[in-house]
Amino acid sequence: MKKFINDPADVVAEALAGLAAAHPGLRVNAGEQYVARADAPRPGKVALVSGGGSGHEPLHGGFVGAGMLDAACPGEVFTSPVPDQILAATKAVDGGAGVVHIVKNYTGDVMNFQLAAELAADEGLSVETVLVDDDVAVENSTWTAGRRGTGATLLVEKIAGALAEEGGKLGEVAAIGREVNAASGSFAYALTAGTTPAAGRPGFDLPDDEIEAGVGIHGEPGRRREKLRPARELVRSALDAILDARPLTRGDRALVLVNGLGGTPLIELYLVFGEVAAVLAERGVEISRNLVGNYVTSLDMAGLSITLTKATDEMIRLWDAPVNTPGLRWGA
Amino acid sequence: MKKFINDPADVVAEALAGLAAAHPGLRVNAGEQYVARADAPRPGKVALVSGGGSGHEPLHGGFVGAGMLDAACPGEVFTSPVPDQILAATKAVDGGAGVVHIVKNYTGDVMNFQLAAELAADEGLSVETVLVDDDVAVENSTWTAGRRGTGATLLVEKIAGALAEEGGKLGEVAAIGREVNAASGSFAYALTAGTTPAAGRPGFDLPDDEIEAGVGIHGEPGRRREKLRPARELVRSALDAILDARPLTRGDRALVLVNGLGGTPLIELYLVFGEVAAVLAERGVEISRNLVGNYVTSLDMAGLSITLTKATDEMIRLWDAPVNTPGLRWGA
Amino acid sequence: MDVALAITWLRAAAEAVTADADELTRLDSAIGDGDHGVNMRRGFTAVTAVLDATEFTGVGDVFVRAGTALISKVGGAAGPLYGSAFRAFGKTLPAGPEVGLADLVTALHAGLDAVTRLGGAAPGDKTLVDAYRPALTAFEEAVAGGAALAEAAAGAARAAGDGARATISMTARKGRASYLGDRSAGHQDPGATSTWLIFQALADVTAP
Amino acid sequence: MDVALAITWLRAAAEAVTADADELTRLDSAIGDGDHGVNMRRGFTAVTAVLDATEFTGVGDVFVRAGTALISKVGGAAGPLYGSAFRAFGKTLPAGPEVGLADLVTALHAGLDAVTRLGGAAPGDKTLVDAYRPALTAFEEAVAGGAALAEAAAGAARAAGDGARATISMTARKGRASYLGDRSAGHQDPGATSTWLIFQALADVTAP
Ligand SMILES: Nc1ncnc2c1ncn2[C@@H]1O[C@H](COP(=O)(O)OP(=O)(O)O)[C@@H](O)[C@H]1O
Ligand SMILES: Nc1ncnc2c1ncn2[C@@H]1O[C@H](COP(=O)(O)OP(=O)(O)O)[C@@H](O)[C@H]1O
Ligand SMILES: [Mg+2]
Ligand SMILES: [Mg+2]
Ligand SMILES: [Mg+2]
Ligand SMILES: [Mg+2]
Repeated sequence: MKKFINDPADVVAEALAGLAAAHPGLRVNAGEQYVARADAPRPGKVALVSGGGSGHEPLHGGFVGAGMLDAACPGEVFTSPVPDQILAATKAVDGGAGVVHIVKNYTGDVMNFQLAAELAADEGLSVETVLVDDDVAVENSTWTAGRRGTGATLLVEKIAGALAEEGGKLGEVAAIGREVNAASGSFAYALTAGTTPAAGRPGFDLPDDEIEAGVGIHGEPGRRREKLRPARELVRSALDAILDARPLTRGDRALVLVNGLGGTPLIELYLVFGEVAAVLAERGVEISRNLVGNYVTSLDMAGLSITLTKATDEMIRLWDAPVNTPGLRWGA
Repeated sequence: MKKFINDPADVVAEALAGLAAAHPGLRVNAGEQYVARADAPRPGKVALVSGGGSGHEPLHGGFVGAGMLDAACPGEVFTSPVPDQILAATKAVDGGAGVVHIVKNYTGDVMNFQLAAELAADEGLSVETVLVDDDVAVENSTWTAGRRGTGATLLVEKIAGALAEEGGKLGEVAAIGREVNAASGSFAYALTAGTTPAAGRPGFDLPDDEIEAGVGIHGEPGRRREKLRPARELVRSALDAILDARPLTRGDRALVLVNGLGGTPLIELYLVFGEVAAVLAERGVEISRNLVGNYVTSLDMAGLSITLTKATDEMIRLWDAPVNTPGLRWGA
Repeated sequence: MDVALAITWLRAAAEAVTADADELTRLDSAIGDGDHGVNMRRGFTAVTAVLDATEFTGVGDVFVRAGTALISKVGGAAGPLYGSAFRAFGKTLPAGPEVGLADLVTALHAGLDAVTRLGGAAPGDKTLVDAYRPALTAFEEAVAGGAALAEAAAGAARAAGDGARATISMTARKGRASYLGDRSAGHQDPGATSTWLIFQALADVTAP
Repeated sequence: MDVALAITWLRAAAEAVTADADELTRLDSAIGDGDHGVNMRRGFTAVTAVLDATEFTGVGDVFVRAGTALISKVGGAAGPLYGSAFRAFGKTLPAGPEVGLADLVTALHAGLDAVTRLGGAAPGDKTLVDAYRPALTAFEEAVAGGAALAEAAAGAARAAGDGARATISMTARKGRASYLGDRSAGHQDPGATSTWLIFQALADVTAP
């Protein structure tokens, strides 16, 4: 394993120290291990708290700031945060109008956030939870852990964050978050596995002509192993899978995220976005807004995910609202 | 080689198509192969044109927009653009106040931009050239190709771009660009080599416990091969090399860029920024502004560069000025 | 079981998950995200610290505090599951410095109920339940048959081991491994394996 | 040399750099950025297209147009250097459909001067100059000694090959390879190698 780190056990804490040094607009609580807006709590504003394992940067710490999250709780690498830190963050940013927890649908994340929400309720806080489960590669079923939360998390955080910033009420902010999630589908490919500092070697090995299709963001293998194909074909397969689960028809508008998983260069992401745009144009779907880059990553995994969200006027309006975070900034 | 591409020969053109589809604020001329602001030429404004091989994204195409470049000329991967496209871009964005070429110091880039500048002069345009050569890993000498242009290119483009946007004259814009370059030093490490689509395999092989120190951004090996060491030590060595060439003393202010080369996750870049901040704090150097992320990349190379620029009030003011490009945006 | 034995058991469990952390991580890399060993080691290191720093007067309290430490330090799926299991186990034990075999049976049921309530996994879903449940059954039957703690614990450890190995052929329906669909078959579940280690630790420290 | 031979030479050079493109890229990967083969192939493909599309009346014009195509299509260091060399070579030749051996010597000098003016490389800097210069010297001496074109070209090709191989031990002082410092020694320069291919192509098409 070759990484720019010191002791593997200190990676998360040291990266948080770097984040704090880089961004005066953030307040990093090293002891409780959370990242909050420096100006939190904001009285009367619904607060948004998210979190999850580290290794997905800029998610979530890089999305803390005006117009998006009030706090983020990074766990160890690929390990969901613990209830204590979620509770501490929730209390730190609660401005009296309630707190929305944005939780990616993984057993660990769900349970830890749930425990934290119960503890917060015990202390008299109002918490609403928005569960993100956009990954269409996983067959949904009440008898399994269900679909994973991946790229759509960014859209949920941005759009719900914008509504909270402009004064949305607790129920409204949670509702738009759920609406964005329900309107979103994602599909990802990996060319290589990432390496966690603790494990010290890639999560899986792939021959030089094979890829994993339907991967998540935790270095786990995907739904199936396939031969590498031209980007054009991979994009078509991914869009077929997404549109099967989340139909978009002629005249619909979409928010599109082409997201690198950490080890894929931007030139490839743009090439892929070009292919996505071509397919959606064929199908008569308009791309209202897009984002191309590394936003919801899986350490150094070479790979990418595509997320489509069926857009409403309100979503587009909130997408365009100012946001000022380390990882996403416009209008500010 | 595993990449999200179709035919290796089409990568640059297809990525440009994706860039065009993603950013309506850009005008991509596919035939002449350049990217320009959609609102160019802007009468009376000094225009900035840069370019270089592809594979360094978001540099340069991602830095076209208000407050930064007026046009960028992407060459083939790691191959400088040709005079024809530089000339076409120069003519397309000239608003009558002259054009500044920002050129990274590589033999190919220098010669192609020089030929283009001569052709532009023949057509009556005023062109000033700013050469960027910040990489302190290369010993400077008039008897060699001199130092490479790397991370400082972003700072030159941002700061000179801001001055041009607010009405700076041709000579002033070129002067501040040269001043930023002279005040900057960079040093880079690679953990792995990148793979160009055309070559199809990594530029070099490294054992699992060795790194290349003093690399550039074209996949070439560095000045020396070393054992991997903790990030803390690598940062100290890099800063020693930079500060030897570009001294910063107690009370000085610095702009700091911790730049990923494409395959290194953000969590490591932040960890490294934390180490840089610690060393500069020890030395009494204030970090006035910073940027942590993938900005001047080398395809999928796992590695990073550190750039320090000794800052003046004017540089900081221009750094803070609004910029609205795909790769860098604030205040807009 | 008295306070001292409870502590001895948890220390032995801590040693076991620490010694086998790499193996647990390797199992988790195959069908999960490669952190189970690190998670368990971090959690049981915290448990050990609590044991070092606390004077206990009741057996149940040992497990409640251990469970709280796991919840606070592990994260992931394992933290809440094991943490809640130990907390429920401890809370169900009668107050006082010593508990009997029947108390342990009841408490083991409470622990499993907590896991099921939180995680919703059924037997065969390829989770730690597939080691826990047979271990509990074996323990309960041994106690019903008049066995002493050492014998009951040895039977539980054997059953947990068999249960863990039986997960190899299962297709996961809960936890991260379920994302792999059919591809999860052929690999032993990491959580079932760590459950086995914990029951084995009890067998080891009670062995005559 | 007449127009037909000039065209035949350039087509043979195009074939040679295309056939050896992978090898040129491999050499450039070791001490540069791994694009020289691709660059030369792209450039000479453009040259071939120009040859296909154009009626030439003068020998010089063939090379001027080829050089222009190289400048427009290659990029990198090789584009301007080879492009300017071919343009200077062609411009120095006397107008008309046939040129003599002495004209070729003068034109080769002009080509080398263009390379030196643009790139500033001296012999020993580990660049294409280290193949071009000995080739020119050999050609000039052969012509002075009364040799015919075939013989002079064969000598030039041999000298270019020797020069290219001699770059192996050199430490680069120009171009990308100079960034490697001492580490550039031990590798053959890609540009010197492609220069050798071009001279070899002339030897091949003139061989009796
Ligand atoms: N719903 C569940 N019920 C019971 N056990 C579960 C459940 N989900 C996961 N597990 C157990 O947790 C183990 C994984 O733990 P760990 O790797 O620490 O957490 P994570 O999956 O969050 O990375 C699995 O091997 C499995 O035994
Ligand atoms: N200053 C120079 N003078 C002469 N030849 C040079 C000079 N710089 C580079 N070269 C030649 O160019 C070759 C590299 O060409 P190429 O790989 O196509 O361009 P780049 O170096 O821009 O990638 C080198 O092998 C060398 O022979
Ligand atoms: Mg985990
Ligand atoms: Mg090149
Ligand atoms: Mg795990
Ligand atoms: Mg090259």
